[in-house]
Amino acid sequence: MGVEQKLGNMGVVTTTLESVVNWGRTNAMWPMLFGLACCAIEMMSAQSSAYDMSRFGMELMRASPRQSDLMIVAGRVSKKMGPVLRRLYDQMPEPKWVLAMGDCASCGGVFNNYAIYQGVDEVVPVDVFVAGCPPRPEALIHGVMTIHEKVKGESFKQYAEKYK
Amino acid sequence: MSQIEEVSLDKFKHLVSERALTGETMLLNMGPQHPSTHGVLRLLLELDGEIIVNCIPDVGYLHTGIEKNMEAKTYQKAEVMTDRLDYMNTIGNNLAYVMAVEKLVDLDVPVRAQGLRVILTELQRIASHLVWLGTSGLDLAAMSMFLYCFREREQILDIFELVSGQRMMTTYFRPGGVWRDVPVEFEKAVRDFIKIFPKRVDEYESLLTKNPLFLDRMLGIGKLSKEVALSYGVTGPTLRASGVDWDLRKVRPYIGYEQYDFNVPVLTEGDTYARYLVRVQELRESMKIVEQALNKLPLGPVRSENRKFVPPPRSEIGVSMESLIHHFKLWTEGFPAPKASIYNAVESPRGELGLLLEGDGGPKPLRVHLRTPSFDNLAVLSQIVKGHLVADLVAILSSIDIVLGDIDR
Amino acid sequence: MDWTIWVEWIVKGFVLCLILLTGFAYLTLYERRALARMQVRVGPNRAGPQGLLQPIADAVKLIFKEELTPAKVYKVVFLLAPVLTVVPSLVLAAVIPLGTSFTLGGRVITLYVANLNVGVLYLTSIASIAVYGITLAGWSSNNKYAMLGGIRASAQMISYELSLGLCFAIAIVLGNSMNLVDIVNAQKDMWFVVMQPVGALIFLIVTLAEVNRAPFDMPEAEQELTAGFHSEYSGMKFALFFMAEYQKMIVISMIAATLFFGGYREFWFLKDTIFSVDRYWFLGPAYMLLKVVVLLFFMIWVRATWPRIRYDRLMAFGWKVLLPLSLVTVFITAAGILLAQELNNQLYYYGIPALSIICAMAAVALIYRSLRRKSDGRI
Amino acid sequence: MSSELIVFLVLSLVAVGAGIGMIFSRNAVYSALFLVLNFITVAVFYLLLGAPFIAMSQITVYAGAIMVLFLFVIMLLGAESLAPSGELPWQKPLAYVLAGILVVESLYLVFLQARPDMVVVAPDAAVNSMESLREMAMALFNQFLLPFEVTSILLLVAMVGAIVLTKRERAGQK
Amino acid sequence: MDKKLEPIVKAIQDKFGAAYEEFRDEVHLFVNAEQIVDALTLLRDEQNFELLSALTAVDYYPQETPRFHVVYQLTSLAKNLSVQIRVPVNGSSPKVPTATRVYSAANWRERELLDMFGIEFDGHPDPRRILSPEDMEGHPLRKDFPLGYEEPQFTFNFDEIDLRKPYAKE
Amino acid sequence: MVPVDYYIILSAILFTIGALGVLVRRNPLIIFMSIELMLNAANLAFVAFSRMYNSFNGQIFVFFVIAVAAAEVAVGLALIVEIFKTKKNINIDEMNSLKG
Repeated sequence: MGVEQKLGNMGVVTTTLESVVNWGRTNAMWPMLFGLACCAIEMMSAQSSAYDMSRFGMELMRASPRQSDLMIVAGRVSKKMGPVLRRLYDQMPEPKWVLAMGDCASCGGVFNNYAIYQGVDEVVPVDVFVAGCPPRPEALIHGVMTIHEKVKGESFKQYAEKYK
Repeated sequence: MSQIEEVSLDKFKHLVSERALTGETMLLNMGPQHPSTHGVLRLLLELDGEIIVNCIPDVGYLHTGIEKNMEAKTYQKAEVMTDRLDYMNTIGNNLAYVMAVEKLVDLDVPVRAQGLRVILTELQRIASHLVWLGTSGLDLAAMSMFLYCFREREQILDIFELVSGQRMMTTYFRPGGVWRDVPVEFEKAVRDFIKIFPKRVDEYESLLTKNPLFLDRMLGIGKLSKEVALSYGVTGPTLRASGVDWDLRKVRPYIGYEQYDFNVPVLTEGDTYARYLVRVQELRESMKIVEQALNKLPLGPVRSENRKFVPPPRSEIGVSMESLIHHFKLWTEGFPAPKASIYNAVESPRGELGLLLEGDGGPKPLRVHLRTPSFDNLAVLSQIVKGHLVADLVAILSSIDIVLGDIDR
Repeated sequence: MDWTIWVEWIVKGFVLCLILLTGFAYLTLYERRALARMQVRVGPNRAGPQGLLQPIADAVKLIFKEELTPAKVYKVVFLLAPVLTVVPSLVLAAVIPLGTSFTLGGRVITLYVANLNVGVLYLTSIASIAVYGITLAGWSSNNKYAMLGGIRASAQMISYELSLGLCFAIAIVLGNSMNLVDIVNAQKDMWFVVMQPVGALIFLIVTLAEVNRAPFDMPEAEQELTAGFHSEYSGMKFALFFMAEYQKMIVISMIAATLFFGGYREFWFLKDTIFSVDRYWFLGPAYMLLKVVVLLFFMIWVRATWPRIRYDRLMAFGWKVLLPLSLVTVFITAAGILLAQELNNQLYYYGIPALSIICAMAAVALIYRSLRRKSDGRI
Repeated sequence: MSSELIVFLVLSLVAVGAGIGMIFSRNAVYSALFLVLNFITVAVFYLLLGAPFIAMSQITVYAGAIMVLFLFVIMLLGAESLAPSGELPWQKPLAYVLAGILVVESLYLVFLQARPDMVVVAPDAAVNSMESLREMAMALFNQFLLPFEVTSILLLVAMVGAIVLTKRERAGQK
Repeated sequence: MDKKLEPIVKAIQDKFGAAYEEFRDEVHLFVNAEQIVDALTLLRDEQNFELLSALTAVDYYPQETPRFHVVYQLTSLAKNLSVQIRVPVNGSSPKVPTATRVYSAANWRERELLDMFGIEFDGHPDPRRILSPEDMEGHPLRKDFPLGYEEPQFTFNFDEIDLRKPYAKE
Repeated sequence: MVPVDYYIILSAILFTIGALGVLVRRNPLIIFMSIELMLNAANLAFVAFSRMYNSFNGQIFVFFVIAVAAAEVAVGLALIVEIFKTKKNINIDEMNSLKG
């Protein structure tokens, strides 16, 4: 994030560059393989021929957090998994986004009990929640599109302030 | 990714060999987030070069507290939990649960409902095996396999959606029958599937079964003997690949499996290739069952008429006071079940899915225990991977077809 | 020395780098689209018309991504490794002739950067040092998976280099020169792939291993080692690895085309027609491009269909099958040429492909036999 | 000063620097990398001396095979840095003294026999042609055929030796 | 009861003085904790019950003696029979000898019971928690362990819960 | 226009560095590398002489040296790996007994 921070600090806000960068980020958002439970199967369905996330340049599921931009938390996060999830999130380089896929990741879903985090936003900051148990692949793609919208509205200045 | 790099040896001291303590062998942490552990399984590997000396599975990263949660719900409402148990086999889990409830309260099920249950359960078995085939192809880097399998699975999910409105978590089976009758398009959808699927299976086989690289990865890897398998409680295709002819659908027929003509594929070698072949043959056998069941499917009610346990149809509620009361009672309070315990097992795609259901006389179960097949199937992993390479571990793990939701519950 | 030579070199080198860089970018798109078609999908089509801007989007994203340098790495080597991987892949292309020559302002400009008399040796030597980047990346990351990836890479490349060298030897013997331009011109009458199909096949297999492509993608075997040697790399550093891999694919396809598929030359049966490169110089690069695209398609096709070979099998395959087979083919080729020349009988030339194909079939039969023995009579 | 001399001086500085770096690096991997650098500069010297074949062999064999093997072994054994041992404390100063004597002696000998008239010019086209390679090959396979064959046997013996040394009996697994 | 099962039940009853219960054709035998390993060994070796289908426990809290039943569900593949053995265990320091040496499957199942119910198994080779995090306190499936219900966030109570919800920071 | 003497001097310096490395380092791998450096220095001298006398013999010698070095490394590294496996240590000071 070095470049942006400097640009932001200098007050040089080049909108064109910003929009190009944001366009690049939305079109090459590599998701991290983070399947946990049922939703992971629907996430795989979203990758498959019928829905084909690769259209958005998202077929490169990275196994390493170091190379991924988007963490799709697909499924329930147990108390044992929470620290691992956080650690993976910390290993991802900026800028990064988190999509909580499904009810369990969003709010605990039907599992309102001792074992499950009531929403993954207790562990990592979440950008978009996708409802459904599990959400249909279309819903997931809609969630991704929503993140794209969000990314398109971001400016260097915000980043510079965020990571100061 | 190995996220928890610092493996503290103290906890595992008694499980690794002495060489690990001197640093001669390497401890490698695989998971809980790793592309080929099929979910959140963590494997602690003790490696000599790339040869596995010891493999210590660490489960529980998906522990959901389903059993505890089910105790807090009434018999009807607890059913949704079973869907999320083994998420590849949602309908099969429903089946195990509703059968257990029916057995506990002694409820009979109409014939048409039984037929529908058979069709959907077998379709679910096919879908589950397709996910297995696809992901195990992916594990061996045959990535096209994955996409082809998911293409067919999509078709099955469409059928599920047609009958229940949901793709995966259908909760379509209810104690005393099924939720409602299937729509008219159902038959055509299933027939379409029956028509194309056998050809597709041939296609898969032509990609893998005789492929020399695939054979090389599969043959003689991860041999599991009959005795070890039984001692570890391994069931399902994994057990049948080791030469034990044990399929609950055949030996203790339920929901009318005795009426259908199908074979139980049994192989004796017990290696990954045998497990692969058994499952691929099961795809074809399940197809046969679906076809027969569809041909035999009678007309008639799909829910039991016993109003003490089964809510009346919507249309009656507006007309009959009694129905309204039943409906109200059932959905607010639930139905009481006797103070007794039953154990009911069905054959899931992964093995014996048993359900120990104990009632305490009230509307909520005292104890629900889910005897999930993956749990025991995974336990045997540390026995069969010894002496193999890391790459083989991936093949073996995919060949025993575990689902973490099934293990951690 | 004439300063214009320097200018020419610099311009040519620059153009070559440019070709490789854009080639790399669009190869990623080509691969993604082709794979998608084979897997009944669509592939990237949102960034720009038909997804044509997808590589640019990837690049922009990676440039503006945070560069993480994990705490425990060996910093200098960690930074050096991506560079060490990219440079050989760029430098390799310097000796490959992309066409004949054309005249510009009275000056004959040849379509290669350098014409070394030891061109083939140059290729082997640069290919042999290409492994450093990957090995060092694996080591310096201080991560067990990366380390295993690095170790696998070095072992794999050392093993397959021998067969690669022997395939080069086949081309040298057939072309009677170590100069790549001479080798290409020697294929005017007949491509070497016809003379020595087994040699070409071995070469193609070995190159798959050399560029770590499926089914030989051991160093990054995703399902076993997560991301292998580049597990800890992010942003541009990762992009450099990515770039190196794809550039190596392009370059190695160029080499394969040069050594066995007539290089920039036309099909041998078109040699005196209007389609000959001797007639129009610009056909040379066009033929080269065509051949490279076809060879790349072969690599992508293999990736879409074949499962990954196991690591120890890969080594065994290299040492026990490919090496003996390539030795035998070298011997057959040399013997055939010698006999044909000494006895002045052209028939011996026909013996070269025939005998080598028989040997290759014997090797395949042996592989199947070992599989059958392992299968307890199941196949 | 001609351009070649400048190239020579720069490269020789790099070579000597790499050599010194090699023996004084704490980390064995860095040592190996310095040695690779040294080998590559020496390969450039060979090119300057008009021996492209030797230069390429140097890179292929030394940099591409031998040093990769070294790296491989260092990584495999995890022998990047070993603790220094306290034995023989007088050895190091003595080594420096001896090395100084050696370098002085050899320089003295070179200057004693100095022949500034013998210069190496840039390799001309004739040396760089296919013909020179052919001649060398003829020499190698005619005049030096016996040493050549002996070398091949030596390599074979080394190969067998390496396999025998590292082969382990592994129970069960083949 | 299945005809084939009768002699087996008889043998167990005679040898271990087991109580016997039947519900919907399912046979439950009650065996003392000390004798369970012998009973399992006998069933496996002499009566072909090769498969330990399930091993679990039931908590009858607040009843204290016995508070738990440890349930062994056995299946005979050769005879196609099932039988359930129950071992009553008291609430204070529940202990049962391990069945690991009879059925390897018992290893993980007993770890699960240790984790979920706090029932200890004497002589277990690897007594660690299996499903819960290592640092967890209590045993979730005991009836006195709270479910851990958290109030769901709706529009009307959003702000109130929002204040105490432990959101993650960047 | 580089005098051959310069190459010889460079060769001598490199050789001395190699020799020094053998003497001062305790890690057998580095000692081994130093030996390679010495061989290399000798090769440089050979090629320089070959150029000086316009004869291929020097180059052919270098060719043989390279081949022998490869053989030496293969066996030497195999030995080091074996020693490490049995002794868990490759410090040269501790390899003072013939017993394994």
